[in-house]
Amino acid sequence: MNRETLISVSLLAVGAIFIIGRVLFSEYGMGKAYVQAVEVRSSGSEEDLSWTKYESTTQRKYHEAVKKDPDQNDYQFSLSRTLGIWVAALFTLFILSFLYKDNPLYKIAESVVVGVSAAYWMVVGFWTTIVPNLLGKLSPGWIKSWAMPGLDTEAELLYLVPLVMGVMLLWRLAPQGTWISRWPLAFIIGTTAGIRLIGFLHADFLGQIRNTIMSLIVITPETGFDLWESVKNIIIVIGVLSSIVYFFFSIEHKGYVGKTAKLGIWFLMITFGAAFGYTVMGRIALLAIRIEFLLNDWLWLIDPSNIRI
Amino acid sequence: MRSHTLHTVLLVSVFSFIDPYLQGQESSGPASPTNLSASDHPWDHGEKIDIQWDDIEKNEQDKVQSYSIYSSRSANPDSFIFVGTIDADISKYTIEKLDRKYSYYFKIIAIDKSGNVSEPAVTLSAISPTRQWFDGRRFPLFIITLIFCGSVVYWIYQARTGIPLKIRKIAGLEAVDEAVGRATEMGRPILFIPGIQDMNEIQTIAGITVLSRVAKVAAEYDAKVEVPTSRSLVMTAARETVQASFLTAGRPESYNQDLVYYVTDEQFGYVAYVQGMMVREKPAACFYMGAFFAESLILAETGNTIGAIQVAGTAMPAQLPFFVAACDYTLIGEEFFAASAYLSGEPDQLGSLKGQDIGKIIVAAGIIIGVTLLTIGTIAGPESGFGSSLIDAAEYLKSVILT
Amino acid sequence: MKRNVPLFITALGGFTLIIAYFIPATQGWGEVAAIWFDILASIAFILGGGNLLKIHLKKVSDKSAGWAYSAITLAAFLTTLFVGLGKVGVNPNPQYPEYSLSGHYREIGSPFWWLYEYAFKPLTATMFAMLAFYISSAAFRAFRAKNLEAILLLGTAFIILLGRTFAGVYLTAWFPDWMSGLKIENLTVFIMSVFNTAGNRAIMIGIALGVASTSLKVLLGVDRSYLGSGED
Amino acid sequence: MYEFLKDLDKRWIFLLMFLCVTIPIYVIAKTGKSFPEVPTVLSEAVFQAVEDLGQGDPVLLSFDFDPASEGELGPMATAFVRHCAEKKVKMYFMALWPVGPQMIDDAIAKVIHSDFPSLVYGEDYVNLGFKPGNEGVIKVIVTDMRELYTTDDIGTSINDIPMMKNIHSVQDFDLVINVSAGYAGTKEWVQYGSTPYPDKIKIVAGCTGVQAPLLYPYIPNQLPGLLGAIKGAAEYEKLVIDKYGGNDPDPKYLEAKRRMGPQLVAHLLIILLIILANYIYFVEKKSGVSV
Repeated sequence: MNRETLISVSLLAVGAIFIIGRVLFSEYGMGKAYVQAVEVRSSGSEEDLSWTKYESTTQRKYHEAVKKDPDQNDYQFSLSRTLGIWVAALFTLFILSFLYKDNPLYKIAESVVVGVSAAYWMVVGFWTTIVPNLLGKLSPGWIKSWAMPGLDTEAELLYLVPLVMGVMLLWRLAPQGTWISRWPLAFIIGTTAGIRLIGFLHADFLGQIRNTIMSLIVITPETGFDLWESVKNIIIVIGVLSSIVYFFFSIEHKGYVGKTAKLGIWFLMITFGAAFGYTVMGRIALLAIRIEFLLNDWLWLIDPSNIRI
Repeated sequence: MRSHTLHTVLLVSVFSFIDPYLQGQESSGPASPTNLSASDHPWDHGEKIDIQWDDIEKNEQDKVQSYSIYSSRSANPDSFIFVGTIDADISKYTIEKLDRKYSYYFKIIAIDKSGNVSEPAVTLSAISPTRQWFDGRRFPLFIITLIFCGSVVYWIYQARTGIPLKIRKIAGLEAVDEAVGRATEMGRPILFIPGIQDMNEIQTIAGITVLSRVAKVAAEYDAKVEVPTSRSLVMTAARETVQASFLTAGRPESYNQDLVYYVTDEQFGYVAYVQGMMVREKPAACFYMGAFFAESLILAETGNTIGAIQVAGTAMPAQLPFFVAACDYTLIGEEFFAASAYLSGEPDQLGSLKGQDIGKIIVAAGIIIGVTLLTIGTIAGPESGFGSSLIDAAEYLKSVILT
Repeated sequence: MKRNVPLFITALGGFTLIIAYFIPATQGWGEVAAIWFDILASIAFILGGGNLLKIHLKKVSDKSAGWAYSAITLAAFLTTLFVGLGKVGVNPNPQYPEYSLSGHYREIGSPFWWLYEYAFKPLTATMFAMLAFYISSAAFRAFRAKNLEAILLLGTAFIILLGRTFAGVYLTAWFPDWMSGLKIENLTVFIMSVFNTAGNRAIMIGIALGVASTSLKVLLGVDRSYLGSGED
Repeated sequence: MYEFLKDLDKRWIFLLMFLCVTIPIYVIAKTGKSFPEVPTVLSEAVFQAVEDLGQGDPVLLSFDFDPASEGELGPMATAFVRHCAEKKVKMYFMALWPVGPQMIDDAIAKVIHSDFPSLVYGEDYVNLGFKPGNEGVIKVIVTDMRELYTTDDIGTSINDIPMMKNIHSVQDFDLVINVSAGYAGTKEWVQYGSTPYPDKIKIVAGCTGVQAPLLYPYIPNQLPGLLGAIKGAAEYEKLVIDKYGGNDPDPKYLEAKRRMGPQLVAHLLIILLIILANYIYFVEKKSGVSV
């Protein structure tokens, strides 16, 4: 057994012992989920239909309810959601284990996330695009009859075009004539190019020139000449112009052009540094919430929101 | 908040309307506006109508404080609804958000300082907005688009006639061949990631263009290129591209379509897969060319750990710092789009870069002109005629030409 | 023909939308094209999903290295697809109880929701959280004051990092009023609103030009690598 | 020390980072203490924009983020909903991201269901759900809401929802609040919402740290207020709690403030790493090792 394996195995063993100990010997255990039963009454039909919906609740509420009335049924322990918390916690650890080295646990997590997420987006695409925007437009009556009773639109036969193009796209799977799938691809790329060409010229190109047109000397009616604002404006104008020079392709970066381009690079570097600094914040918050999940929802070591006894 | 001001204005105008009657007086308000006329707003979508009326005399101007404007789909005096209020020194107004299907009457009322109102002036006949065939507000944009496209086309044409174009070097593009060569030497695969966006993103299309070059060099060297994609359509387009590159390189038999494959649409599912795959297969060269988000650093750091040569190109400003920090070469923004032209080695593609430079000259000229006008205008002072006309010119540039 | 028709479709589609942008009656076409694109991308899921099934089924049937992981992927994929498309365990919309499929596909408590909540969410969020680690190792390796550019990059990052926490504020709190512009929280705002704005503007303008010229090349057929070889 | 640092295994850095985040979380949760926050101008602008609303004013809340960014944006979303509920405005939720509706559900469950049970769905708040199309959705709904939104998230017809009666387009809202993690998000809302309709559409936003630098060019004309990342959230949280929290605020409204603790320690770690990296660099340079 080499050193790395030894370390990982002993770490796993310590972790497992701690968790088993916590589950078996602490008063309330850990990683349990509770639900509250809520009755849903249907409002849309003559018959009086109702069913039960389960909403997440806290361990504190559950124990308080049990204390009040040991036979109550509103608050219950949820096996499926408890299992869920454990699965989620293990997956979190599996992914983090990659930081140490690639290992079978990470591979399991990776395989699951690929499968679940690919299917997840397909389901979302089906229920939010194919059903309402394609089938719902082509045959609203049919969609209304089984999937979206609240739908209230008229048929638009124009949507036959994307349908036909979709079929052409799928023709790739056919043994012959797969070249036909290039037609919808050509349509997508052509329309994309058209939309982006004009969209970027309008919004970013003109818009950013417009925003940069400002007076280098700022004079306000109240205070007169404002040095600080003037300096700001001057720096911005110089920065934009010099950075644009950096992007010039048809002139070599030599002489004055080279010097200006250099200034432009400095501006770009400051911009990148600022973006880096800001991004660090976000990334750490993301890690913090995962660790909070492990410590709070799963291990029950901390309780910042005061939801447990 | 906006609706508050509107409500208040509405209330004020309603009260001022009622006020004289409450006091039991005959209306002693200002004179009613004269010669009210309405006409279709030109060059629009068919939802605006301009109305105008006579300027009031100078001595009357002190009396009139503002005008309230109303519109209605019928001549019935009770059906008018409030549209807006403007100051007395203006004598025209554009009513927006009308419907082409209806025709409209308009009414204006002059209001003086103490809230007395005039007799209303009403348009005599109904008018409906009409839709024109061209959007006038976008005319300057149209011209700028023509100039830009024209100069790109012109330089492409020039390049085709064989005039040599001077184009500066971009570090990183030379690295492409080097990276592919190294992968071949080491007998390891090349990883190409065309971003995580779909084909409706120009960066993906630009990335696919770079892929065609990388795949061609790889085919010549007989190296393996692996392209995991995060979108089904990108997989389709990438397969077409790689196949074509192998054909151009004269090795169609080495093309293996299973090396271009779909993983998942989910950003982090995709990156979980790619990260694992990188550590296991240890590609010698990694290319990240397309639209990237947070995964940029995960990819680049993992690539760095396995010691791959990494070349990145993206136009996502937020991700550039991470590629700059972790990759060997990074194509920044516009350079990335230029890469496909450079790599193609075709002279007409280089022409387009010259055209882009024309665009940059327009930018610089626009900024310099605008800034100069505004600065001199500010120094001369907006009170002076000279200063105010310069400021007006700059405002015209900003609000008419550049919108 | 196999090559020219797609080129023609590309040019026609693109130039039509450019012109449509200037004509009041057709200004909405761009949005229609975007909706169509979404539909096509959703239909294309069949290609991507089919490819995924093919790759992993092959690995499982060949018993090639790591086939067990492929089996896990397949199981996860098919289960999610089945419970999601079939709205398994989803109650109908209370307004329309007689339609059994009228409920929401991700209703809380349903199996699809469970997969989202306890697999999709923790896995993707943890993957994202890995960035906190990578950002620290990247900072350690790459942020060295090799030249002026690197100094500017890391210097700015340094100031922003400090300025966005309590520590930075605390460090410069003693600055007298006339130096308040140098207090770290103000310095941060200054860098962001001046240097960062200038740099980003130039990048945005450059990108706009790059996008426009790339688009134009695609529409004119100068750049057509995406269309493949033209052979079947 | 130089010898140790020169070939430092990345995994030591990873371990340090893990501890720098975990220990403060544990300590802050156990002791209940955290660092004070001083709100910046931009956070105050956001707070004021909501504060200026009157009872019953319609507000559109677009939650354009996913669970992956919840760590940064979740606390903002919670604080926004809380503030809106306190102001008794009508809340219209929508999402440009497919998983946005889950984020909306979470916020509704966390704030409205538990602390404002008197608010009625369809009268005081409504979840309009997700629509595909990114900025295309914004372009359409700024002039016509019903073209895309014919039902709410669970499929109830818009015509059966009382609070939708007077809403025809985004221009009818008194404020648009956007919580965004990227594309499509704040930038698109600004480009296609407040830019073409400067007098009719007012937007304030909360965004991730990555986006914040890109949004600065739009401040203050097109975007009057912006909460940047977890710090922005913590500042806004403070403003809301100071005004509405009472003496013993529910800890769930202080999530961002708690998370600023690990933030501070981790920032210091990164700063330390940069300093160490440069120490190695200069030692190497001095000793003439080629770099």
